[in-house]
Amino acid sequence: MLTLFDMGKYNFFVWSSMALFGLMLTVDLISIHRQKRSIQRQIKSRQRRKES
Amino acid sequence: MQSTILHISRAQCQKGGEPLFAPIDLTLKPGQMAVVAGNNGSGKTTLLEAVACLGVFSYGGINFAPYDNQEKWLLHSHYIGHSLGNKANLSCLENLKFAAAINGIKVRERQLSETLDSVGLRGYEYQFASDLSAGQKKRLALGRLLLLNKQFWLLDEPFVNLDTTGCDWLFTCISDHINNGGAALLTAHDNKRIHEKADHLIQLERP
Amino acid sequence: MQSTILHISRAQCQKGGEPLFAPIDLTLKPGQMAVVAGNNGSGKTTLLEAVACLGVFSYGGINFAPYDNQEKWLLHSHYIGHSLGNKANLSCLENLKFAAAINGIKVRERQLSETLDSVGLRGYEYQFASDLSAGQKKRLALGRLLLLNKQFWLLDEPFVNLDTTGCDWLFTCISDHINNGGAALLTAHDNKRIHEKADHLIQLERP
Amino acid sequence: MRFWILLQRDVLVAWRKKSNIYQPLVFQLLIVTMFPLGLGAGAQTLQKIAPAVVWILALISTLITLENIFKDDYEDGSLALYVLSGMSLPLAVLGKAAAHWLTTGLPVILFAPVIAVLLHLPSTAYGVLMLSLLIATPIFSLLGTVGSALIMNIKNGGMLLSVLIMPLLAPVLIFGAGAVLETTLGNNPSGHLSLLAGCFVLSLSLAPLAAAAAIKVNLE
Amino acid sequence: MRFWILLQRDVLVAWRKKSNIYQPLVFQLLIVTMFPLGLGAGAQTLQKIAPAVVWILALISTLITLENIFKDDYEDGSLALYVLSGMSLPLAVLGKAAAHWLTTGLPVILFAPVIAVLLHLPSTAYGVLMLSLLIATPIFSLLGTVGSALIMNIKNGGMLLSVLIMPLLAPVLIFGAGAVLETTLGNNPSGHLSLLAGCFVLSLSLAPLAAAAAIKVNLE
Amino acid sequence: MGSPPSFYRITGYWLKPLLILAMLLMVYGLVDGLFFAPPDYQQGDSYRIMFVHVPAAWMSMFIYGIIGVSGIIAFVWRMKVAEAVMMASAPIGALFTALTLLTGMLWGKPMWGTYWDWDARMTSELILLFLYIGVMGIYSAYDDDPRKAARLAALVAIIGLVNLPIIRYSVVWWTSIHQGASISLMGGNSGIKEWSMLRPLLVMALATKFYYLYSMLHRARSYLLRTEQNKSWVIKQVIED
Ligand code: HEM
Ligand SMILES: Nc1ncnc2c1ncn2[C@@H]1O[C@H](COP(=O)(O)OP(=O)(O)OP(=O)(O)O)[C@@H](O)[C@H]1O
Ligand SMILES: Nc1ncnc2c1ncn2[C@@H]1O[C@H](COP(=O)(O)OP(=O)(O)OP(=O)(O)O)[C@@H](O)[C@H]1O
Ligand SMILES: [Mg+2]
Ligand SMILES: [Mg+2]
Repeated sequence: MLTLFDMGKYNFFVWSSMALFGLMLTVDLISIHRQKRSIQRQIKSRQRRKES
Repeated sequence: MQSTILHISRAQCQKGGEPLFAPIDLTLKPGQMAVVAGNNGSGKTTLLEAVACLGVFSYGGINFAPYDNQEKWLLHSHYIGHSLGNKANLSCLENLKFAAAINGIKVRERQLSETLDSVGLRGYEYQFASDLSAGQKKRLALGRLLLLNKQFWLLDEPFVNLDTTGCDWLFTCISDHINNGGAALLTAHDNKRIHEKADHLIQLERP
Repeated sequence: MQSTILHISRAQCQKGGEPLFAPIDLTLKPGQMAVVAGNNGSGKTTLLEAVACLGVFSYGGINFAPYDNQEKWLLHSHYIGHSLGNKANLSCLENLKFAAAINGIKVRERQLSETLDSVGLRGYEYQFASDLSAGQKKRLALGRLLLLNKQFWLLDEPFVNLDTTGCDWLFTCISDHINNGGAALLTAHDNKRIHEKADHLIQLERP
Repeated sequence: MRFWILLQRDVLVAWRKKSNIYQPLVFQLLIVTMFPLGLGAGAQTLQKIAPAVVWILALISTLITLENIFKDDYEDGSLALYVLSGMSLPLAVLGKAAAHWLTTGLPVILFAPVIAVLLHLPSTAYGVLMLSLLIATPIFSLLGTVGSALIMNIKNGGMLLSVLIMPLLAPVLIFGAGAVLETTLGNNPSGHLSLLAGCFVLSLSLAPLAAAAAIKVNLE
Repeated sequence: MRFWILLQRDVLVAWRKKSNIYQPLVFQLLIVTMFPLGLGAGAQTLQKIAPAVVWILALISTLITLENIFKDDYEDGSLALYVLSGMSLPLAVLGKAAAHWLTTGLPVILFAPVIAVLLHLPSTAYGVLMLSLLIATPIFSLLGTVGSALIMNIKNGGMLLSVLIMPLLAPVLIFGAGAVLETTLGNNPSGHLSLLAGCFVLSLSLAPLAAAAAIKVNLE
Repeated sequence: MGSPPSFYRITGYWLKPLLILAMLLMVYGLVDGLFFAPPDYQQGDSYRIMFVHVPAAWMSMFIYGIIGVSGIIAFVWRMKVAEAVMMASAPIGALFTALTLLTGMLWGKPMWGTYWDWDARMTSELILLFLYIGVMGIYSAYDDDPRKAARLAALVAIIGLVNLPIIRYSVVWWTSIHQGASISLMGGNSGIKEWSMLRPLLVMALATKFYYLYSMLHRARSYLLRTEQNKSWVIKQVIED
């Protein structure tokens, strides 16, 4: 199993690249959803204020 | 030129995505004066800037009767708003001279100092605009109106900061302008005289 | 504190090396109001700033009866001038909160929004000060007066930009302050009511 | 012509505060003295980096002045005055750019030999240095109007301005500093210089339009 | 404590416009790219000038932000508010300096390794680079308050500011860049670093007083 | 598609499939690239960085192209959907650019012993990052007025589009003059002839495209909700969700 993940002396570089890639995707996904949720919350609260 | 008419039809402005006031209509002919009234924050400044082509209408709009394009309107109107348009490190004389030149108007030195006299800035010809008092700055900006001699005056709270004689002077000045076939659209809080004199009163109300 | 008295004696200010006005005298006791009058450019703003310790007298000076030092005077007075002291990219609430905190006054959130209510800015709690209209900015600055509750109010043209209800409100507000043992030194062009109410009228004249 | 009026006035305004004119130069001087301090002296290295440093300094010191091309006018309301006067906006932009060049670019060019001496630039390269700056500084001013128009109504826009126009200036820097470098190496700089001239023509034709568009949008 | 209040508010104001925080970094990045572009690509020279350039960049990019420490407050009248509140002015200055350091100096320190990589600084020197910046950036902020207080009511005072405080910062630069240079040469940088610390102590004790005096004079 | 409500409605159906497709392809591409593709005879295993680096590099340029084109549409015809696409693409493009730079640096260390070298591609990629930052910076500076912000950002994007070829050309020319043959390690895909190496690369390229579409549409929808928040369709939408 371990040998499968072994990239010779390039372990660090290869795996940190992959980690960066993954990190980027996660950051992007999280920011997408945070953005969406905050906008929906904003619109809803505004709607409530208008109705009251 | 004498027949330019300003039509505002069902106009609305917005800030922060929400309309500020209920749609308004106005037809302003030469020889007339209109006052825009409303509480603080009701959108008077926003409206005036849109009329002066420094802003946009979110709904409805304006047109200028014989002309169809904005450039011509700009040639016939002058707007003085909260920021006065004086250059801080030019003298009063230079400020006026530049304003005339940029508007393509030829003036002689004598005419400039006469204008300064009539706005009460005699003796301040060579003082920098930054060293004037609040009321004097206002007077300098109003001097442009006299100099440029446009037909439509768009004035946002022109009486603010002026002293009593200054207010009287400005009032006569506007009246004269109206009587000579000019037109004015202005805002002024708490100024009985001008409200009585106005041909149109536009009250801005919540939409 | 109740007995603080402001003495201005033979005071003169200068700009550009020349004295602006003939020496003035004033004794302002708690429960009194003084109005500084004069034409545009007569030196009202300069005088008020000197009294607020934001400027200097070229001749004569002020003292604050029981205290001999300026710090104590600062603790008992608040000045609102042409530049209002609102931070553009803080919200109204934050602006007030900061003003209270910097003056060492503890306030609760409720008190802040009550202040905003009473200056007519309900609903603008979270709007940035830069997005307010001219009159709303003024109201926000005036809100500080209510919050800080100092004895001496130094106000440079406080009525400017306020609408009619705003002027009424400010007038009552100042009257109440006077009646409760406060004192005010202010300038206001063309405002009959306040001139009539004033205990002292300081007319600035050419020296 | 209104172009001249605007030019004249802006030069006058700058002249009133002469510090606006000499401070970019003093700024250059200061940074130049920092280099030997930071490098721990060594005439050899200094000479090698001289073409680049002279050029980068000229760039930075103009970059810092760009912010105010329109900002001042916007804040005190005189920009509204131009627009209301109905004058052609691209022409107004040209006037502003010309005034900026006269009050910033020109002094920088005239001052360049001083900086060059301090950095031990070979004297054979002085001519090309001046020439390349003469072509390039108007480009700075022209592109600067675009950047300045974009950021005029935001507080502390100076940094954003640099970000916006640095990509535009990168080619100018490459060709300009390249021309000087080539000369110090004894090669012919005319290729670089003509590319620089190309950049000038391009920015002269496009920058006023872009800046005018930005002003229009900003005043709406 | 009012010091905290001021600090807190300033950080909040800066945070509201996050661009204030990241733009100095981008600015550094920009100038860093200018060097190879101007030098004509040759890693050899780049490495030699790296200690100086990293340091000068940190200096310039903070220098540019100094102008507004007091200017904004002066213009919108909030400076008068501090004075009128009767709070101790030197303390207020310290609060402003601390806020400035948090929003400018700290990001610059954290970003320094990136710049160092781009300039091929030997990795042995990274630690000392960060350490020297950690001692020096508070000095920038402290001296900056003095300069900013002096020029707060001048339009376009940025350049004048640089002229005023550059002489004050020259020793800081010499010791700071010196420490990094020594490390790259394999020597012990502790002498330079302790001199730097001396500068810090000196400016911490004197700068607030000087700035407070300047504010007093300016408001009169 | 041109009007915000229908754009919002139609793209609503696409999101899930796009995300699933992108994820599947990504997993397949990475597993294939990391474990099944043979090591390079010159670079050993380090070349596997390519499977993220190259797709990211392609995306960084592709997205700027989209930003430029939608910028033109937004500026000239004032189309709201184009504005949304432009502003939604910018952060993703910046992310991919940053990723290209970082993975390139991580590749550079084992290959040439240094994280960074100023060669044409890297320099122009760095400048591309500045372009992205400029577009986003100008937009966020005008956060109080989204329409104006978008129009100015569109202007910046268009200027960048004109500028990009000039930068590219000048930077390439600059290195070709001074560097000679010193560094040509990023020697194009001429080195990759084997299908087993090419396959994961192409799959990853496809996966990033799909991911971009997903992320962009999602952001564009949020953008439209925010800028149109007073319109009745938005209120209806939000209450439905
Ligand atoms: C920070 C450093 C780097 C940056 C910014 C960078 C940037 C780029 C860019 C923009 C591309 C797309 C170019 C195009 O399609 O025209 C690219 C492709 C590529 N890069 Fe890099 N790169 C870096 C480091 C490296 C290193 C160290 C290697 C290998 C040793 C490498 C190998 C490649 C390969 C094989 C391609 C695909 C070639 C092609 O499509 O023509 N890169 N890189
Ligand atoms: N960016 C913004 N976001 C939200 N609301 C805003 C924004 N900018 C301005 N406003 C609001 O728009 C309104 C318009 O103000 P405007 O300056 O037109 O008022 P005004 O009638 O001139 O008031 P005053 O009498 O005080 O001068 C104000 O209520 C203000 O709070
Ligand atoms: N640097 C200066 N040099 C010479 N004169 C100056 C300078 N600065 C201001 N002044 C003059 O000093 C006077 C003081 O103005 P100040 O602002 O105190 O007037 P004010 O009474 O408040 O007027 P207003 O009613 O217009 O507000 C003005 O006449 C102004 O022209
Ligand atoms: Mg108004
Ligand atoms: Mg006054």
